[in-house]
Amino acid sequence: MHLDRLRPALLPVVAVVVAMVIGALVVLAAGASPVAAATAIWVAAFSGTGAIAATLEKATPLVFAGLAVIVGVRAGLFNIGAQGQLLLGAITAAYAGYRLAGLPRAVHLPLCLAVGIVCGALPALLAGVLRATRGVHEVIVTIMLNTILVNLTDWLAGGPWMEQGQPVSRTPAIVGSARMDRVAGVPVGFLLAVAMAFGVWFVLDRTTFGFRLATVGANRNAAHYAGISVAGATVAAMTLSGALAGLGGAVESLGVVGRFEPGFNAGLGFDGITIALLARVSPRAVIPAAVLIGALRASSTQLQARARLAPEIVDVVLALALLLVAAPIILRWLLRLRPGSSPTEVHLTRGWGS
Amino acid sequence: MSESRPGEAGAVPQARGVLLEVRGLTKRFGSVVANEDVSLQLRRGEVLALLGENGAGKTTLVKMLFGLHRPDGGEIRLAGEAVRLRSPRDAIARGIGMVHQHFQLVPVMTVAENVVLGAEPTRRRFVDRRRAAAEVRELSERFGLAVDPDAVVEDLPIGAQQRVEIIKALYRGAEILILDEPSAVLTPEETDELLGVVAELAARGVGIVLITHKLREVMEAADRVVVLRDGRVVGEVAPADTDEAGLAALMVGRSVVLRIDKQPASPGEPVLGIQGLEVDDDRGRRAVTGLDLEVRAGEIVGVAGVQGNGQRELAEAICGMRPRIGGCVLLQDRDITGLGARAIHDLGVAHIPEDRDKHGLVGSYSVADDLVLNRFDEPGFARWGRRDRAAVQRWAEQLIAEFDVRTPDVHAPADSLSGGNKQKLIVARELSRASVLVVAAQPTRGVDVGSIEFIHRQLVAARDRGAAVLVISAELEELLAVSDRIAVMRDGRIAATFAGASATPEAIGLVMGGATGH
Amino acid sequence: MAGSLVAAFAAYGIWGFRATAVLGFAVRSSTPLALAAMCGILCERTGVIDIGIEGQMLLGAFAGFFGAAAFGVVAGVFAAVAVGALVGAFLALCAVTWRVDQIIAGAVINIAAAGFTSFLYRPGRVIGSLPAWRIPLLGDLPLLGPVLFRAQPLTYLTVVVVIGLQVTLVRTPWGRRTTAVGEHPGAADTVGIDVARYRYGNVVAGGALAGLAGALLSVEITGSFDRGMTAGRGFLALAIVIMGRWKPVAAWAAALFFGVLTGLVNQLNFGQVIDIPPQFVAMLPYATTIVVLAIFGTRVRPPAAAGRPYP
Amino acid sequence: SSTGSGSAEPAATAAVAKGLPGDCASEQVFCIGLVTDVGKIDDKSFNQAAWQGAAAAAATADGHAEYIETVDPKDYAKNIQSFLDRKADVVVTVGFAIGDATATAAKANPGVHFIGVDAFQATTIPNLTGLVFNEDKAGFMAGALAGLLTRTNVVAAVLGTDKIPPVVAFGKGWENGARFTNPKVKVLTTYHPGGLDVAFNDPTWGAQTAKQALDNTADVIFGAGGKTGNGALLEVARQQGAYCVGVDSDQWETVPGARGCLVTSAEKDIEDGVATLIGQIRDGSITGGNAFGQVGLAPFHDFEEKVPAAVRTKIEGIVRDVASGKIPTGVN
Ligand SMILES: Nc1ncnc2c1ncn2[C@@H]1O[C@H](COP(=O)(O)OP(=O)(O)OP(=O)(O)O)[C@@H](O)[C@H]1O
Ligand SMILES: Nc1ncnc2c1ncn2[C@@H]1O[C@H](COP(=O)(O)OP(=O)(O)OP(=O)(O)O)[C@@H](O)[C@H]1O
Ligand SMILES: [Mg+2]
Ligand SMILES: [Mg+2]
Repeated sequence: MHLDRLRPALLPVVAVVVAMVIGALVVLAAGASPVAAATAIWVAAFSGTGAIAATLEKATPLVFAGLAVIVGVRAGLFNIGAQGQLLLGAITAAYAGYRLAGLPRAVHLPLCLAVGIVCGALPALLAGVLRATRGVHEVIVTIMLNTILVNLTDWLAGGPWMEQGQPVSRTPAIVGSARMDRVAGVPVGFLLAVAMAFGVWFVLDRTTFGFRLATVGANRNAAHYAGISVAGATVAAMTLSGALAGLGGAVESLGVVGRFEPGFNAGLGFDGITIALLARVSPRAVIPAAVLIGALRASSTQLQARARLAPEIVDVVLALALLLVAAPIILRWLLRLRPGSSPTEVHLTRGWGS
Repeated sequence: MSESRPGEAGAVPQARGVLLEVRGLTKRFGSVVANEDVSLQLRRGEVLALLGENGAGKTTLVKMLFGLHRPDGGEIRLAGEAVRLRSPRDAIARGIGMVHQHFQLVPVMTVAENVVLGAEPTRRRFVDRRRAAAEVRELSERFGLAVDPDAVVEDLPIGAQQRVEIIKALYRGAEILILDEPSAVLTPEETDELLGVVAELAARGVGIVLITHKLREVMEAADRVVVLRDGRVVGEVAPADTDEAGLAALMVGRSVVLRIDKQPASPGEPVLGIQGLEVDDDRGRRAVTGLDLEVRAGEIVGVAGVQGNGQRELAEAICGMRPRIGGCVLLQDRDITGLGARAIHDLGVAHIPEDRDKHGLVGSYSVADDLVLNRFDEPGFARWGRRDRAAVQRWAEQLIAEFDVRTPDVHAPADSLSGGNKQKLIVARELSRASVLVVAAQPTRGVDVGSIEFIHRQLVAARDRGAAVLVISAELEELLAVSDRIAVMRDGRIAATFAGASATPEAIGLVMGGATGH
Repeated sequence: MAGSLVAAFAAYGIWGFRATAVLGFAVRSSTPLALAAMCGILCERTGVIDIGIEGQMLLGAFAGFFGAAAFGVVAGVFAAVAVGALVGAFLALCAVTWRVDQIIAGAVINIAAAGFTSFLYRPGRVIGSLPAWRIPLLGDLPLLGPVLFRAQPLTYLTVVVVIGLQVTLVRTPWGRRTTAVGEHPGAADTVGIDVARYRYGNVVAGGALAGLAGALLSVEITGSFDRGMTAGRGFLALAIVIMGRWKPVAAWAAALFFGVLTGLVNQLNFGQVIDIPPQFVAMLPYATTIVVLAIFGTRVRPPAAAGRPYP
Repeated sequence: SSTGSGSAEPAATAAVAKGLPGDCASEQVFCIGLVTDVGKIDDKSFNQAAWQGAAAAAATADGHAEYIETVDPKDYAKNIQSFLDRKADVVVTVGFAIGDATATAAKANPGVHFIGVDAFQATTIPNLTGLVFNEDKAGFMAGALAGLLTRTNVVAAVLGTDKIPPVVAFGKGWENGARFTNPKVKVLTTYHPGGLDVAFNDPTWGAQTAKQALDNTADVIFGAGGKTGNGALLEVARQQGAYCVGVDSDQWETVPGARGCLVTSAEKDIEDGVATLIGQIRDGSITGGNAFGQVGLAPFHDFEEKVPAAVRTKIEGIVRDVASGKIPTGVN
């Protein structure tokens, strides 16, 4: 009983360990030293408070992006647009962060976060409304919106919101009263991310609202029968998803970059999908999954400097870990486990959310 | 691709040999033993009825015969030879055909496409659609199974889908035909047609395994009856040597009252008042056309009618699942015409939906969650928006005991329950709370006789507590058993109403068939 | 169809070579999208969601380029197709045999493809690219000649693939069975169709097409390989599959629609007709797509079993 | 002048294998660390050119050089710091975006000299030299040539993104140059419609847009924008009778596939600039602030004969006058 409840949590850990072992073989094949690589990752990610803070900083937006994807998936929606929502949240929070200088910190910082949340939610809301009222698939709309928002934010950062007196596209620096610092070496943004993970977990798994979303995700017709508004749940899930992505962008601007610069958040939205899957769509599991990926990503400098390894090796390990988490059958075979002694496979997506 | 010819069944020699033999077959699902040491035989030209309570293991047994489940023990012998059926392909290749309890039709394809699927007639590598349609038409005429080859399956009423399933099996020229609850969704006339087809096939030498909960059909059609209980064979009889009560007793292990006795109704105030109701079906065609109906507190009104005459739309419109185009619906003098499903539910309307898998359940949810599917946020099960899972679990445990839902525990996913037990789960949810109105659409579809008795008692109990009860059923017998009044629906309105005492199957059937000429 | 032809010639009458330029761009830029979308259609129609198209294309482009560098352009195309098919086989293995969540399997392909091609890429190779084939007579037609009949081989092949796929999906036993497997694998199974075999076959074939789409980029269009050169086309293809409602010709039309819009954007930039920031011009095709969908709505219905393992 | 410019293969491999030794702190050991902008060291573009310059300088000085590729812009500071931790004597950073991180590091480490490629210095930090170029001049020279070469009086520019100032400078210079020599010319200019992550990395779009420009009767096409621009060059090379113009380095070397059309390249000699600045660091002659690198036109190579002699002489004069500032480019 105890073991059975433990194993699902253990699985990703085992998967990651095995992925790293295979990764070590790849490193060896590439003519580098696995020991040096391991040292590099360790040093880069966890040696000293600075390194740990850097890792957590990398993990922070990943947590938000992962949560954004999870909220959608629970309601049977696939939000591919976390990328765009995150960008919009990032630039609007940055704008509020430099434009509203003079406000007291207790007002300014929460206000900036709120701006990011709202602006991240807006495009997702549009996708949700189009899905709910016009039947337009959210995957199309969010893919289209990604490109639109990249361009919009590029234009803002190089146009009306550009920092004057210098040639490159970027907003002015966010003023001190809106910056998120570190508390005892831990980035505040990360603490916020952890709180959000627990919050999302509670909402999805423990509340009637979460039950509504899940019912719509699992069987729309039954949801209709049970008097749950399918349209309402669709819009709510997309909006919440976008709000989380927007908050992630805001935290990135306010806590890490210190302004908005185009190109600084490329790929984060897609990382969100990876994280959500690695965490088996469980909100709390997003934290360790994001820290793991954050640590791997934080190590690219040291991997090059210490092990002379191309940074792409991180992707290889990541892909392996993801695969092993998703397919316990491979692990079982690799580790010669008896059949039935490891948990069943994850299934989080229900097709195209219909 | 078209080597299998329709009607090959007719060529089967009339020898009375053993077609199929099963020895010691066992199948487990985790801790559930679905079949244990089952042995039986099927001969040429014989109709073998499989009888048993919900969850007794009938479907599991025939799925093994069709290669859909792999047995954990025992063997299957075909024409004296032990075989391993790894997939339906193996079974089909050996002349086994099956009509499934849950239809196995591709909704977006036409009837003809579904029938020939996997064995398409071709012309220059393309599917020969003309020939496919012609062959379907030929089979449908030969066996009196009316279907339109070019209709898209999802547009068909459920009875027609059933006929398509049978034609599918016939097209493949099965020597052994397995029918898993084929009549569960048919009207009495359709059932009679079906039994005619079964008899015809048997006469041509086909061996038939028939699973049904309707004892009348068993008495009428079966040559032999094998009874399963808890996965084991507990008896074998010939219908000639017993009667319906005897079969029921054998099946349930106790005697069953087939006709419930109830006090005469004492109707009170009108609870449900429907005036001039107009409702569209899924494809936007008017299905309910100016219907008037009244149901009073303390009475059970049955709605009879040939399927597709608007009964389903009526139920859904009353319960707020379908927009009402015209007319009005009054609940205790309150106009509920514009209200949604949840608001109507909260006014005390219980609804057993017709399609249990589509509307009634979330298959991936636990039994416990499905038992509160439409009341998950009521005060007892949630506070301040936070679900009280312990309370839900306690409630669920109480209900599965009370309504005899067979499941390992309340955490099991609803999908793992047998068909009848899913139905009981929904009945439990809907009849376990005080309601002013109960709308029950096909409440006992796929349910075993013991449970039918139980569900009927529950409906009567609801009436006796003062609820108005509207029962919509394709089973005339059921309506005759429980109703205080029977309204016959035709072309979207009530064509006639019979008081319980004056109602006879013949009189109702006449109105259903449209005595006024349609 | 006829309507668009009329519109095209009307445009040609008014704008001359500019119409040719825009439509030519539309046709050329739609081919890799259309081929990639064919991969998506094949996979999803058979019940397997493939979000790894981007990665499959990238690997196809990679294999195509280095195959061409080593053994010539034709060999390059075959190498791309083979690698695409191989990755398709991996996806099928994950989705069918291992029952891995299909979105995960696709994500793994994308991540691994990006890492792998970047890791192994070595600059400095040069290849020729596939020569254009001018179809006699047709190639001399006004407007249609330059737009359609002076293309390179893989572009013609794309047309054949799209139309062939449309016909086979609708008309052949294979197509009907594929549809059945994607809509209701249980129904297919119970009439003796080997669901796993169909899924393997179609996903491998789809992978081959994605590989071909990659070859189109590296061997036909640019004659070069660069890291990440697919630039999101695999994801755009996913949207095009849905816009085309899982039908080959309709998806191609969606890709063309997109191509026309993008070509118009270039043309507007060229002419400097309007003085608005390039970002806004760049948004045009995407925003138009959303608006069009919002107006006409697309109650799309995906293959019912897409994304679900069977049994 | 340098080691790597003869081949398209970067000189990277050998140098990285050697890497920085452990004793960079020593006076005798000369160590150069290079941090790329987001991208790869073999990008056939500014990262590669800067690295070749650093490697060449290291070879000349009998020193050592190593690079780190930046994967995430948020790692700029960290990547610079890793060389500081290893006591590098010179740190070269590539790209404008890394400029802030470079300036911060330079202020904190006065003992180390920094070179910021493409990073214009608004204020002077003594140990930080920005290696900058007048891209508008290079673009102008190339455009002037195009204006003389075009027979259709239509030329085109297929550009990366307008978010990167050097790209815009190249493009504007090209337009003005073409008009300078050919008042009748029509210049078609378009930027990639994507974000920064794809704008320089979409050769397919580059090729197809170049084809669209050709269909618009353009016959000289400027491809400026990393891989995207290279895609344009490759497309033009496959068409008969059109010219193309490369950017940054002499693309005769970096994009051999474009030799069929490549009449010249609008060069900014990063490689030589980096090598020269490192040489100045060695002999102590370096100053903070901005150092302007060489811009110009790459050799005509095989097009030597195809370009009429009159055009050649005219263009030589324009190149001279633009370089000296006698002809203004009209780009601020
Ligand atoms: N599948 C199950 N089988 C048996 N008991 C269960 C099951 N799921 C939940 N329970 C019961 O519910 C109790 C509460 O579960 P608990 O709060 O530990 O879940 P959890 O692990 O927090 O949930 P989650 O999966 O959402 O993280 C458990 O102690 C257990 O008794
Ligand atoms: N896939 C499954 N997983 C777990 N348990 C199952 C599964 N299929 C059937 N069972 C269990 O096996 C038992 C027999 O089920 P089966 O469907 O054979 O019953 P049945 O006799 O056909 O009942 P009904 O009359 O209700 O259709 C039931 O207890 C059911 O819960
Ligand atoms: Mg059954
Ligand atoms: Mg030194």
